[in-house]
Amino acid sequence: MKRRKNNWLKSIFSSLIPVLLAFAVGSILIMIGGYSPIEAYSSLFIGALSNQNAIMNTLFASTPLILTGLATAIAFKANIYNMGVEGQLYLGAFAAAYLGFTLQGMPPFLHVAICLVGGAFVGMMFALVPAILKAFWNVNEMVVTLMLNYAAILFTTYLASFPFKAPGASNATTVDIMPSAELPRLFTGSQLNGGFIVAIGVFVLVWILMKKMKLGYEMNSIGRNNEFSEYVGMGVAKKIILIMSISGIVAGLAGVGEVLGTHRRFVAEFSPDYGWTGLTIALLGKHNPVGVLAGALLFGILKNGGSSMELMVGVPRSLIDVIQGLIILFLAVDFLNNQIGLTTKLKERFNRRKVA
Amino acid sequence: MDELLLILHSTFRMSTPIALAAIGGIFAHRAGVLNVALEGMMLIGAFVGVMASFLTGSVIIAIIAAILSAIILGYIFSFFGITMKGNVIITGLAINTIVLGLTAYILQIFFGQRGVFSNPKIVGLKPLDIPILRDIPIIGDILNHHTPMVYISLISLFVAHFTLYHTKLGLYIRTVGEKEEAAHSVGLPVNRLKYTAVLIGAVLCGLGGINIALENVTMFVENMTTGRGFIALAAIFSGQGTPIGTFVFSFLFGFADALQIRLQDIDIPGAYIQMIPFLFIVVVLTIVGIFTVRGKTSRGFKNE
Amino acid sequence: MSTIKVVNLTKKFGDFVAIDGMNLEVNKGEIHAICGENGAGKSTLMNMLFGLLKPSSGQIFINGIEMHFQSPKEAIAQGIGMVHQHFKLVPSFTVYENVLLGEEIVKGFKIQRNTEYKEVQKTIDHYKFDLDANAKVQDISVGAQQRVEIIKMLHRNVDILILDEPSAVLTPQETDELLDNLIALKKLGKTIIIITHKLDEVKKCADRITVIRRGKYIGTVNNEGVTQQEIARMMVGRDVNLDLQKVEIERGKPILTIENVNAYNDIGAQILHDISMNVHEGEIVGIAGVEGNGQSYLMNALSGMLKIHSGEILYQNESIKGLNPRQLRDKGIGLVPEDRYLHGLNKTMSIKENIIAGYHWRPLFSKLGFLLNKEQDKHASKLAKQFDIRNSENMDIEVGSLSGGNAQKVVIAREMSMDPLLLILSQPTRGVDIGSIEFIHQQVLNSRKKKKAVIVISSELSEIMTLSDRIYVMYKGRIIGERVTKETTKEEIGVLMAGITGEEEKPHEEKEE
Amino acid sequence: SGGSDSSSGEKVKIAMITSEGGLGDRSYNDSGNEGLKKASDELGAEVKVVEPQDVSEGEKYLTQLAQSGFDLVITLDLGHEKVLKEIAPQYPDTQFAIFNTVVEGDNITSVLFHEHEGSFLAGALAALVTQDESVNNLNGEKVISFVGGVDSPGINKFLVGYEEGAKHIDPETKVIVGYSNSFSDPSKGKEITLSQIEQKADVIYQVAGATGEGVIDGAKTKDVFAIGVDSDQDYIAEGNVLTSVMKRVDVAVFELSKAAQGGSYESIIELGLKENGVQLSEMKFTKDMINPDHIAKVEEIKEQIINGEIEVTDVTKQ
Ligand SMILES: Nc1ncnc2c1ncn2[C@@H]1O[C@H](COP(=O)(O)OP(=O)(O)OP(=O)(O)O)[C@@H](O)[C@H]1O
Ligand SMILES: Nc1ncnc2c1ncn2[C@@H]1O[C@H](COP(=O)(O)OP(=O)(O)OP(=O)(O)O)[C@@H](O)[C@H]1O
Ligand SMILES: [Mg+2]
Ligand SMILES: [Mg+2]
Repeated sequence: MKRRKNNWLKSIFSSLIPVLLAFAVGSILIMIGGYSPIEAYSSLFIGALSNQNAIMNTLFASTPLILTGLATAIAFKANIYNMGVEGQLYLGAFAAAYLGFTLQGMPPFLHVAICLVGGAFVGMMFALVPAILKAFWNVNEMVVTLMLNYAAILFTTYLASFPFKAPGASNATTVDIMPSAELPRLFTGSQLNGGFIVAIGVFVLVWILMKKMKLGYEMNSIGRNNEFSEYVGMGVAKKIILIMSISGIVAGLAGVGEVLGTHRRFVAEFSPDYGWTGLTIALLGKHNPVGVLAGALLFGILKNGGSSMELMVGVPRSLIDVIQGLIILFLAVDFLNNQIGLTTKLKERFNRRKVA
Repeated sequence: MDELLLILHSTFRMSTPIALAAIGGIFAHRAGVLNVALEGMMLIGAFVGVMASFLTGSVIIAIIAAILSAIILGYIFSFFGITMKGNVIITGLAINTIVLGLTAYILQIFFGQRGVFSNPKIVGLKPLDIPILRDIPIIGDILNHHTPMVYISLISLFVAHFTLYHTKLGLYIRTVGEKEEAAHSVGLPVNRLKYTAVLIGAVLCGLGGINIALENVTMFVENMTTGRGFIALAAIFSGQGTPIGTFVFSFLFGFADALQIRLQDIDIPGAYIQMIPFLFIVVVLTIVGIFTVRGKTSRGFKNE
Repeated sequence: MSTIKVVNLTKKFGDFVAIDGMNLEVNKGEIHAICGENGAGKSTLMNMLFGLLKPSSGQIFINGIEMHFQSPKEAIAQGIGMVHQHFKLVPSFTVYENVLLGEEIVKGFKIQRNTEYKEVQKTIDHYKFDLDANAKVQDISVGAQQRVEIIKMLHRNVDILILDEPSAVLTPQETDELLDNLIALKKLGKTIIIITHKLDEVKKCADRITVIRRGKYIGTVNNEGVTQQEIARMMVGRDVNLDLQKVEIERGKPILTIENVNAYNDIGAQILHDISMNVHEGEIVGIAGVEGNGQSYLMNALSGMLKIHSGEILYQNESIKGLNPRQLRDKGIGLVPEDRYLHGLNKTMSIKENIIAGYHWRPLFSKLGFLLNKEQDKHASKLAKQFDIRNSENMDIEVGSLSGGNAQKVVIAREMSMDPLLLILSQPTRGVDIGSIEFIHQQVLNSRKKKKAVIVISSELSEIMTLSDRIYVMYKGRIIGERVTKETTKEEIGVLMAGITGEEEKPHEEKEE
Repeated sequence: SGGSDSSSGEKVKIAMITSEGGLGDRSYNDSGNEGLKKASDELGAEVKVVEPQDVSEGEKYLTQLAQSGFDLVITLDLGHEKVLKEIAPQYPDTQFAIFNTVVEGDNITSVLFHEHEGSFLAGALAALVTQDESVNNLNGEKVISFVGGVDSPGINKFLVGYEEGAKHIDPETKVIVGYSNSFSDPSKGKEITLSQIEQKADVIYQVAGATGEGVIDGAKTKDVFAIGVDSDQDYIAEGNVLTSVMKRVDVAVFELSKAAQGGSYESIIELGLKENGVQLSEMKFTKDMINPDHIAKVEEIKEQIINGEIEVTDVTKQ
């Protein structure tokens, strides 16, 4: 019991240190730009966490990241490099929008459900392409998913620009989805919507899958030793297809959430690299669903707080990017363990020199 | 025929930044370090190259500065990813984000510019007219009249191949990547080798940045590398980490892109044409995969 | 003066004390054997001497000077070389590249491949090892890889040579040659430390023997005047029965029949030629052969990992050709693969997770896609006790941190726990201590008693002779002889293993692999 | 319609939200920023420019700016139309303005530009000039081209006007079209341009943000003409930018600012050739290079568009 508490403290500390270090480096840059670091950082926290609305907006900003983070984590856990979450998200989003504006006269609950299923299905189908190529012909999934992202973005932009463009719109968007397909707002004054509930639901399911289910066990095993897993009969090729499908479903749902909850129509190139951020989050969270959830919340804070930094203090967007990058960079390192390792190493070297 | 020559000429131009970054990236790849910071290294090279050229008016200084800046980035990447044992993918992605923001930020606070920095004072590199090459039919048409980095990318292919397979450094880098314990057990400086591998990549990425910002055009634009670092990464994986294979894939991508540009006038939706380079790579890899797997008699996948 | 002196050396892994106040002295120019059970800490001790691990406390003296090795590089500089239990070779490199790693011959910047090849081949020939310096390590057998490791150190002319279980994968003849080589090296003034579980080897070459148990120093004895039984008792702390008694069992109906099986590798070379054999209920069939004569391929073919080109495999009169590993397991076939850490275990997963792998889909362990954690725990604890897996109080530790013998017990426990009708074991006791060998052999004999069919593939002739009722001998991808154990001798099988049938067949000349 | 309620004496507060791409595009957003600066200088307004990370942040930015007491909140991102419609009624004391799309509401001004009209003039001029072998490296062939950032209605609005203008002069004029698929890739822009020049195009109209810088560079390399967009880009390569299709976002922003200070807001402002909201640049560097008849002809067409004799298609209206 005592030990657990210690670990808990330790993990808090080990994520606090990098954030503080990043803030320290960031303050130098902020000062160079002629702003006050204290003002900047306090506006970040005020904007992200100071009141109910701020918190709700932070959760709103986290919503797509929870899903893209989980989608990536599922694949990475099995050592499958699904870098195509971005593309899967776009196709899922478009499918949801299409179902959202074509189906009419539906009861709201059913309509939303259909859009969710449709978007998830399309995300899955798209993830199946690299999965099948990998399973049958051992084609590198990382390259294929990277390439297909571009194709997916081009394709959905085309759809929104031409065949499905909203009449009269001067940018590439479709018409609005039916009100029955919208994921409702949860609170007034914040953009937080039903998409968050979906994300939390998916989180719970993924947690159960990874921690409690047979497939989770197999994912773990395949991720650590492919050949062993094949030898004990896990049928790695089939599992790759299955795992990628699940990853695609979750990625697709990320897109659906954005369409049904945030934009309420399909907007070409709406995602500010949710897929890539999800990848970072999955790695920071060590492919662990709880870690992903924590990472997504952190990024939500950074995004929501970052806008406040701009709105309230006028810190330029580019600097906010730098600070976010710094935080990620420092978080990549397991400080507590390495820090100790580093000091002992230095001590040893020092001692050795004294002896010599 | 003429059209084909033009496409091939253009292919060299378009594949050069990718090839430079990819060939540079091979070393880290072979040392077992997944370097997703190629993108950031190219971008910093482009930025610093333009700044140095603007401030000093010297291309040589610009090239040196670009390389140095990429090396510094390489050190940061290596320090966090290798010495501090951070996750290298996160480290790389973080570095890309930082470079993107930092270049824009510096431009804004020191030069009062946003987005684009172009100025007549920026000196670029011009295409070369090479005497003998010029007169060889076909080959001359394709290979003459390129900017220096195009030739450097070709030279780097041979140098990389030689280094990787015929020198100690290359052998050690491959050892570290394939079996770190083996390197450790004979006392090879594992970390130093990884650093070196990353830094070689940084040098070539710096040159790639020069190619993008001081040869193709003479200006800096925020995020002007637009994912070429990732295409380079894809080329490395597709070429299975061999210099020749990697170059071939960089070239194929450049070719498909050059072709795509010329096909845009055909009357089918532009999006489909623009997908060509990306789908082309997938198709090529699939064909390669089908042929490789055909004779396979053992079940399952090898561990990576 | 002692060349190596270790004083009060301690190594902790977290809370676990792997080496506990160890003292050891090795004299210059002697062969010093280190004996101990699996997990006693032999490798850990040697890794500290070689600079791969840093001691938690205590001192190491080399030629009287205290050392603080930070890396193997510094140990090598002091003339210490080590041949590791787990190979440290680069698979895609050639033999000569591996041997010369770190000491390449260059002209300008260019590595002189030809010169390197010739030089290494010369060393190989000098020590009369069966190795092609030009072969890629990934293409040669495990035994050959071990030889590369030894050559690698011999080539470096080290003064102190540490060998961690060098003979585990060598053939008897190769082992004899190795031991002769070690004695010759000793005469040249080199100091040799050898870790081995084979007490006959210890008797043959060592001057002095140090025994350690559970990280503690037990004692050092002179080879002269000590018997194998005595060493074994020091190691285990009890008497060890090295000769197992086999009860007579009436053999039953055939369980597995293999008919004219042929197979090819990925690059199209034939690796199995016309293999025919069978095994019956209550019978143990041994497959003898020098490492690298197709036994591994046969094992792969039987485990569903290798595609069979032609021929038939019948299990209970039903074809199992082309079935995948899962289907085989569901039919009641237990598989203990040769490579423990590649196919047998998932090093970075826990004992608990490893011990259900391959059976985790059974209703016993999972329901509706969910794993039954409690059942899994119960099962794991039961097996840990039953199979005497040390460290069994904690089922959540990584299998990779277990010693070789205990890791092997995890595999054996897993495969036997499901009471397979047919059990196929490949090199079941490689690198396993005598106490565990005794135990594993006993388990195999118990299966036979329960009228199960067992196939044992082993390059350890004594193991084959102890366990089998019938023996097939493999040579260059073929079965070149079949004998009933009771009616043959070790010598006869040894001759067959060398490819000499003495009958109408000539030794097979063609070179494969 | 509603007026400003900033009482005299207090500074009027104006905020502007950029569209994606943000400041530094040397065209749309920068032009808006010019107008804002002018408002600050000449009207003494307190101004603020913000750059959201993505379109989903629109709601947060609009809300917070309105809450922070800005009298006028301008968004240049037409992706905000939907949220603006919902938010504006909640802050009746704030005036909102959106560009390039129409959003109805009591306190919303929609600003529309007739870019297609300006593009029509550019197309006409290009078609006239391309046949003229006497300037630069131009060939006599009737081939001109277009480089767009992405293949989308917003961009094609320019393209279609351009094509119509060219065909109006000579139906045989061929317009080669290319898309760079990125707004920040000058290398690619240049490569596309070179390829189009190889296909005999010698006047290239770019609507591709920073990618367009590469287009201009390409035209300069081969000594043919590029046409700039949004702001006056003629200076980027003197003598090689034939003209620029200027969209006076600055004028519109300044006009809105004036209204904020005391005037009254209109609900829709349409800015076309007639209003000088869209115009060709003065062609400082190229005017003397080309036949004055061409310029006269373009002038004539401009009048025809203004008085409705020529109607230019706006593809976004389809
Ligand atoms: N080329 C380099 N430039 C800068 N710093 C370096 C370079 N090479 C190594 N370092 C730093 O020095 C440290 C020690 O390097 P060294 O080469 O001795 O590592 P090593 O021998 O692999 O260490 P060990 O094997 O003990 O882990 C590295 O961890 C790194 O931080
Ligand atoms: N890296 C490690 N982390 C934790 N425990 C370890 C580690 N390495 C070894 N151990 C433990 O230390 C003990 C000694 O291991 P070691 O490998 O030295 O045994 P050994 O005597 O060489 O056994 P074997 O004969 O099986 O090779 C074992 O209990 C093992 O589980
Ligand atoms: Mg050992
Ligand atoms: Mg012309």
